[in-house]
Amino acid sequence: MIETGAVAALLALMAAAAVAVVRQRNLFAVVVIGGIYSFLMATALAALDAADVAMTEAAVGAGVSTVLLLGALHLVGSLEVKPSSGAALPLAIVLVAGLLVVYGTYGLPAFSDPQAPIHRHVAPRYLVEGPKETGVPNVVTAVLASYRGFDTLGEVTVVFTAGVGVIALLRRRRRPGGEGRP
Amino acid sequence: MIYAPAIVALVVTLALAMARAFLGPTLFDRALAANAIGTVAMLLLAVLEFLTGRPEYTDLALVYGLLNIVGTIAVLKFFRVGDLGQEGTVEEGESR
Amino acid sequence: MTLAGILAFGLLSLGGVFCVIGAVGLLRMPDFYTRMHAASVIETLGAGLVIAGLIVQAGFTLASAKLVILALLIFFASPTATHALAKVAHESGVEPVARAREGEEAP
Amino acid sequence: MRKVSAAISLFVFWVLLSGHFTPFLLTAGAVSAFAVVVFARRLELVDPEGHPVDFSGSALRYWPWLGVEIVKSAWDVSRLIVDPKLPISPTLVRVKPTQVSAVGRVVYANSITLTPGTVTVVAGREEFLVHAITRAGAESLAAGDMDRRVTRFEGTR
Repeated sequence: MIETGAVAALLALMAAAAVAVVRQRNLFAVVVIGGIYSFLMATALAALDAADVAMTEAAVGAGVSTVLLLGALHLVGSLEVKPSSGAALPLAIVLVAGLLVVYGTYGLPAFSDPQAPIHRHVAPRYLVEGPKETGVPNVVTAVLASYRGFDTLGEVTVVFTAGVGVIALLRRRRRPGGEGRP
Repeated sequence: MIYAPAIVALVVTLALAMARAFLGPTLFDRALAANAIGTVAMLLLAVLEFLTGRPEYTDLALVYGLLNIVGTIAVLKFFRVGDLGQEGTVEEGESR
Repeated sequence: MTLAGILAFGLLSLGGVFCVIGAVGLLRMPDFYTRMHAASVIETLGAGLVIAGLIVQAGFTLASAKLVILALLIFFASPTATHALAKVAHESGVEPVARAREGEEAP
Repeated sequence: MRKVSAAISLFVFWVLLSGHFTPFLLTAGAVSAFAVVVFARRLELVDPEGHPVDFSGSALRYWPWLGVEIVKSAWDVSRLIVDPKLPISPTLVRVKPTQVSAVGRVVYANSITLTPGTVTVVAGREEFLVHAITRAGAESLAAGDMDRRVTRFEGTR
């Protein structure tokens, strides 16, 4: 019960943070509040038993994207200009998209339903045979690094390339700016 | 329920610190509030993990702690180097 | 409830109380520098008591060892972050209300 | 020696985080710890500042005193916060550190910041600029008890 209450409170605080991000004109403040939002999101995910997603959200949402957004701010300046058109059309699009997503969740199996398709296909095999076949105690690690090793290697290559690309983009403007270090 | 008062208190702390993050007025007030929120989120996470009976997942809280520092230092370093138009050199005899 | 349970309950609740006090200070204090002192109440006594309570609850296990590492991380890293904040704020010209006299309301 | 102790600390940390004791995983941990030390050596990170193992003995004597100080001053600051009149008297004060080494000064500056009620704003080589929330806090810091203890901490390795 208390756990459900804590998750509900975290979701309410996240909604407040989202409103604050929309109303805030200073982009520095937006980045800081965005980091807060990610921390709250990660805590809520951990409370919902998704430890690996929580770790990713904390690392990517609060860590990497904060740094990347700050790098982007370096290029574009830190004050948001007033939008040239009204907010009605974007609001309508966001509302429709959100409602579609909510409608989509009705097609999902109930939360932690043991008869859900995802729990009846390969998952039991990973859970039962995984520790024996790979020697890795953590099932998620066993699946990612062993059963889907090549898949993960490809993913890591893509992420690494993206990271190098972003660094190259954000580094570039530094040099003509002055006697900047290489 | 030995965890209930602590969880309620930590959620209230989160809400109050978020009020400071929204009010500002300077960027530093927001960064300070964000830092406090990171610490409190970490504590809340640790307590929630004990509540749900998985105390060995405290590593997650460690990751939060590290990222909290990285985020704060990144914001400050950027503020110093980027906006003020100075390179982040360390003067002799100064702290970093 | 066992004796350890009561002790853990007391430490956790007391830690929560100090966290709330720190957050109230974060809202009440008049300027950035004084707010920093309020935040450090959260990061020292609040965090310390909550982690101590969890350690009592966990007993002598691997989880306690991780909690000790967590506490060490907080105690080493939080002054660094606070000092960085104070230094950059000072350099960018955030003025402290250091001239408030005793008994007089700070602006 | 410092590298060996760094590798052992890293390995212990790894084991604590993993919590599994099969031979394969222990070997993997040992290899990772060794590799990290090798890379850190190439990056010149294993130095007296990065891994100050020489101070372990004096740290054990200094930390309990610091812990008591933290609790006392955190209690004082909490009383200030809940007081309806908010009786604060923020003060900027300059203190002169008497430590010789950079590590000693860092320990002193961090101790000041870690104690609620006082924050090191500028940590220079000759003097620190400290913001204290009450004038009494600034005066007790200027009395120099903490400074003497950190200097003793630094001297007795």
